[in-house]
Amino acid sequence: MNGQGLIKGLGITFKHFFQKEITEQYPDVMPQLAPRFRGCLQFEFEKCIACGICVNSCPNNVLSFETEKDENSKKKKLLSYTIDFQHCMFCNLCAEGCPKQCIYFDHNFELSSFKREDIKMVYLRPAEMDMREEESTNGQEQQESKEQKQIDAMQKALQKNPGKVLSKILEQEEDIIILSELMQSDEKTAGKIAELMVKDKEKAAKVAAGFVNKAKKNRAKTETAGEGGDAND
Amino acid sequence: MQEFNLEQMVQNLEEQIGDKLRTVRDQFFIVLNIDKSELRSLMFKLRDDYGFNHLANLSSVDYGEEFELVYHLYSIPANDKICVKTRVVRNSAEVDSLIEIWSTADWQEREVYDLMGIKFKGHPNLIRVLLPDDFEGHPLRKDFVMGGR
Amino acid sequence: MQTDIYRVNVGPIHPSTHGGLHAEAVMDGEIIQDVIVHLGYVHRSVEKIAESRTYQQFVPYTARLDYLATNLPVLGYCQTVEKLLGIEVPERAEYIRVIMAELSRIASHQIAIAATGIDLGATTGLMYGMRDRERIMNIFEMTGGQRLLSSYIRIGGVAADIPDDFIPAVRSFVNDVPQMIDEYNGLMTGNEIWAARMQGVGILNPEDAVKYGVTGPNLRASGIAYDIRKAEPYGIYDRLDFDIPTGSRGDSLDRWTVRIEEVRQSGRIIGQALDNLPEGEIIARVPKTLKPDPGKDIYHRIESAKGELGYYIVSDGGNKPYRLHVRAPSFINLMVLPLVCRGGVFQDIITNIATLDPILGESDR
Amino acid sequence: MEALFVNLAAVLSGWLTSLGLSPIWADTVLLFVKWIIVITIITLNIIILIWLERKVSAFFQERLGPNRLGPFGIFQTIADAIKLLTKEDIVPSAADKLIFKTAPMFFIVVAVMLYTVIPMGQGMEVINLNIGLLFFISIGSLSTIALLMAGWGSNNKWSLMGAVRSVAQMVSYEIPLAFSLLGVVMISGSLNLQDIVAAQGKLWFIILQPIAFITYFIAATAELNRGPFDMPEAEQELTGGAYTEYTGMRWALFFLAEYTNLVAVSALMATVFLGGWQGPWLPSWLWIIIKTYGVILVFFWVKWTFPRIRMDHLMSFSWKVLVPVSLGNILLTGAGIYFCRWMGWC
Repeated sequence: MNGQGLIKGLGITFKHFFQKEITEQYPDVMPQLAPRFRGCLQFEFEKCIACGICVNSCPNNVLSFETEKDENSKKKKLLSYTIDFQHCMFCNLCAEGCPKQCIYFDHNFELSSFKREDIKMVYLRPAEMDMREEESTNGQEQQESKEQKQIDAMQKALQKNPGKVLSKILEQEEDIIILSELMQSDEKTAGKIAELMVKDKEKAAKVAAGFVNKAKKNRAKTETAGEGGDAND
Repeated sequence: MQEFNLEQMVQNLEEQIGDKLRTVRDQFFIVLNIDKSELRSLMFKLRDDYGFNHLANLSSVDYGEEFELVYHLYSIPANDKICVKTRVVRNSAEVDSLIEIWSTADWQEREVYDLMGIKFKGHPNLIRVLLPDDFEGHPLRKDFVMGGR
Repeated sequence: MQTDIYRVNVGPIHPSTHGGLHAEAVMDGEIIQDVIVHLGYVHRSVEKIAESRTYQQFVPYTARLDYLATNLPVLGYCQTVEKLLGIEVPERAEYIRVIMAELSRIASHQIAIAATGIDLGATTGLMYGMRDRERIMNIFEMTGGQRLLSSYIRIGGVAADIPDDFIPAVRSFVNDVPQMIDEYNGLMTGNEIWAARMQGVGILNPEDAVKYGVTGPNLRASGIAYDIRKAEPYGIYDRLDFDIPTGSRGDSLDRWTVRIEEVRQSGRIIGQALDNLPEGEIIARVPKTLKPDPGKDIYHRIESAKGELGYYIVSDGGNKPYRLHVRAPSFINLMVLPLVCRGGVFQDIITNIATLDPILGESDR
Repeated sequence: MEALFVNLAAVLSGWLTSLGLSPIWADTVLLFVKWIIVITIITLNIIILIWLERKVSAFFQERLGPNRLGPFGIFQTIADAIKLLTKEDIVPSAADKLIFKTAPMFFIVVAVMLYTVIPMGQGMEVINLNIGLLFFISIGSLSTIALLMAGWGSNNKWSLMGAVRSVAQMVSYEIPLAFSLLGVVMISGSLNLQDIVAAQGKLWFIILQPIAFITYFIAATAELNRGPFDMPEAEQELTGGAYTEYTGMRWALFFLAEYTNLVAVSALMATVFLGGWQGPWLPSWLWIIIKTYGVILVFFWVKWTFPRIRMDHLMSFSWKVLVPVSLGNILLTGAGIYFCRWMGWC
C-alpha cells in the first residue's frame, strides 16, 4: 500500500510494452482454424438419401427438403434441399445425425451478405442425377459401382498390407518391396494396380513386373550418375 | 431450530396440519402438497423451525384447470431439501405471497405473475418483470397463442 | 439546503451494464437513494421455446443462457435430463465434462475480471483478461467446433472425444493460471485506487444474501462457504479436491477477490481431472427419442459461474418437456442491486453491477 | 541550427521594415506569423499525439494499434479527422444552442492561448511575459468554464453531471497546482519562464523540488482530465460526460483542445522542472520537444495503467493530501532558502 501497488501496476504495463503483440492479423493472415471448426453449412446432394434425420433434429427449422416417391424403385427421391442459414445455431445436431455425412460444416466463416435472401441456400436436384439413374436401371451402373467398391477395397488393402497382397502377383520379395515403396510415393500406380488386380490378375502381374523393372533401371541410372559425379569431382 | 431428520419433520407437519397436507415421496424430493390456505403458515414453519432458509426455486406449471406452484427449498448449511407444491384454480389464480418469508420471492413471484398470470396476495410491487408493461396475456399458459415463424 | 431528487437511467444502452440491463438510479446529488432494475431487454422466451423442442433439440438453447460460460448451463440441463431418465454417463465423459465446465467457469470469471477492469477505468485490465480468455476459446474451438457457444456437452455424455492436442493445451493453460492471477492482482487488486473504489462498496451482509437467495461467488464473498459442488456434489465433484474461497466483509473487493481465487481453484480441479482422465466411452447409449415417465418432475441444480443454476423440468411422457423452468442465478443475484447500491455514490452502481457479475442472457432468459 | 528560428524571425522582421513598415507594424505582423506557426505546430503535434497515444496504449495492451494507413498507421488521425469533419453536426433540440455551440470553440481558444508564454527554445516564445507562469495558470483554469458550458448547454443529465464533476475537480486541483509551482518561483525569484529556465542552468528543479514535481504531476493530470482523473468524460460511468451530446467536429474540437492542453502542460513541466530547452549537443528547440514528449509518454503510461478514481476520493485527495503537501513544500522551500542564505551558499 501507500503507492507500492501503483508502482507495481506501472511495472506490469511497462513490461508488456515490450512484449510481442497478440493481435491476429486477419484478413492479411487467415486464422488457424481447428479441424472441428464450424463455419458454413454444406450439403452434398448426390450423397443424400432423403432420410430426414437432419430436418427432424434441427432445433430451429433451418433445414427443409422436398421429396418425391419414385414409382419404380419405391425409394424417396430428393427434389430440393433448403438451408435457411440465418436461423442456424451451429449446434452440429444435423451433421451428427446424418448417416451419409452429406451435410457438414466447412471452414468458411465469412458469411456476411448484403441481402437477407442471399443467406438462404437452396440446392436443386441436378439434372445429370436423373440421367444416371436411368442408366442404372440397365444394371450397368450397379455393376460398375460394385466393381468400384472392390477396387477401393483392394486399394485400401494395398496401402495397409502391400506385401501380402502383392505376393499374389509377384514372386520375388525384393520386387515386392520395390513396388510397395513405389506405390507409397505414387498413388496413381497403386490405383492402377488395384484396378488391374480386380479385373485381370495376369495383366496385373505383367504391369507390376514392368513397374518393378522400370524402378530398378531408374535406380541403377541414378546410382551410376551419382558415381560419375563423384569421379568428376 | 432443533436437530431433526426430514422424516420426523414430515410426520410432525402432517400431525400439525392434518388433511390439508399430503406427502408424496419421489426419487428426488419429498414433496409436500399443501392446500393454498395453509401455504404461508407451512412456509413460516419450514423456515423458522426447520431452517429452510434458501428458497432456491419458485416455479409454476399449467395443468389446464389448475396451476401448480412449486417451491424448492434448501437449508444452508444443513443442506436438507424439500419441495412444496400447491394448486390454484385457473379462474381465480391467487396465492399468498412469500416475500415476507424470503425476500428472494420478490422477483420470482413477479416472474410467475408475468409469465403464468398467477397473482400473489400481499406482494408490494406485483408488476411484470421480463415482458413489457403493455404486453397482453401470459405466455407460459398452455392456451397462449404463439406467433412467429 | 433543499435538493431535488432526480433519476438517471443507467442503461439499457450504457457502456457498463453488461448487456441490456436497465438500472434506474434515484439520486440525491451524487448519493444513490434507490435503484430500480428493469429487466427483459434480452428476453427470448427460452422457457416457452423449450415446450416446443425435443429434449435433444433444446440443448443448444441452453448454451445461450449464460453465453460467457457456455458449457455450464448445457451441463446443468443435460444432467437434469439424464437424472430424469436415469441415464448413466460414462466415466470418461464425466471427466471431460468437468474439464470443460471448469474452463467455462474460468472463462466467465475472466470476463468478470476484464469487465470490472474496464468498468472501473482500467482499460488495460480488460485486455489482459480477454487475452487469457482467448486461450480457453481456442480450446473450445478445438473440442466443440465453436468458440463461444460450443454446444459440446450432450445428453448422455459429450459430442466427440477430445482431440490430440487438447491435453497439452489445457495443461499449459492450467500451468499459467497462477501467473495470470499475479498479473491481475498486480495491475488491479493491489492498486490503491482500485482498492479504494471497491473496499466497503456495496456491502452485502450474509443474512441478506441468504434471504435474497444470492448464490455463487457473491454469496461466498459474504462469508458463507456454500458451494453446490461441495454441498450436493454432482458428476464427479465429490472425488476432486478443491477449496471454497470466501470473503469476510461482503463488499465489492471481496466479490472480486473471491472470483480471482475461484479461477485458481478451477485450475486445480482441471489439473486433477486431467491426471485421472480414464479411457473409455464418451457418450452413453441414449435412445433417439427421449420419453421420460409422464407426470415426473425434477429440480436439479449445479454450481454455475454465477451461482445456483437450476432446471425444473416436468414431463408429460412425450418427447418434449411439458414445462421447463430455469432458475437463473443472475436473475436472482440482481435482486440485491438496489440493496447494495443504496447510500453509495453514483460510481458505485457501476462497481456493484460489475462485481455482482450478472449475465443478462441468463437473467432475462 | 541553434538560432535557426530566431534568425528566421530576424530576417522576416528586417524584410518587413525594409518594405517601409513602421517597427510597431512589423512587430504585429511578426506576432501574427508566430501565431500561425504555433497553431501549425499544435495541429501537427496533435495529429502525432493522437496516433502516438493509440499506438502506445496498444503496446501496453499487447495490441498493434493503428496500422493500416501509411507506415505504422501514422495517417490514421488524418483519416479520422476527415471522417469527423464530414459527419453530421447534431445539435439537440433541447440544448441551449448558443452555449452548446460556443463551448468547444472557447475550449480550444483557451488551450491555444497557453502557448503564448512557453519558451520553445533560446529566445523563442510568442511573448516574453514577465508574469508568464501566472498567465499560464490563470488561462489554464479558464477551461473549466468551457466544460461547464458544454455540460449545461447540452441539457442532458450525463453532461451536467460530467460538467459539475469537472468543475469541482478542476477548481480543487488548481490550488495544489499553483502551490507546487510556488516553490520553483521562490527559488528562481521570477515568474518569467525564460528566467526560470535560466535558473536551472546548473541543477534542474526536479532535483531541488521533487515533492513539488510529484504534486504538480498529479494536479496536472487532474487539470488535464486525464486518467485516472478523467471524471468529466468517464465513458464507463457517464457515457461521455460533458461531451455526450457532441458529434463530429465539435466533439473533435474538445479532443483537440484536450491534447493541446496536454502538450502545453507537459511543455510547462519540462520548462519548470526539467531544465526547459537547455541540453547538450542538440539545438534548444529540439530539447524542449524531446522533454515534452517524455513527459507526455509518462502521462500515457499512467492513464493506461490506472483505474479511474472515485469522485469523493478525488476531492478528499486534493484537499486532504495535495494541498497540505504542497503547502508544506512551500514552507520547506522557504526554510531551505533561508538556510542557504544563512550559510552563505547563495
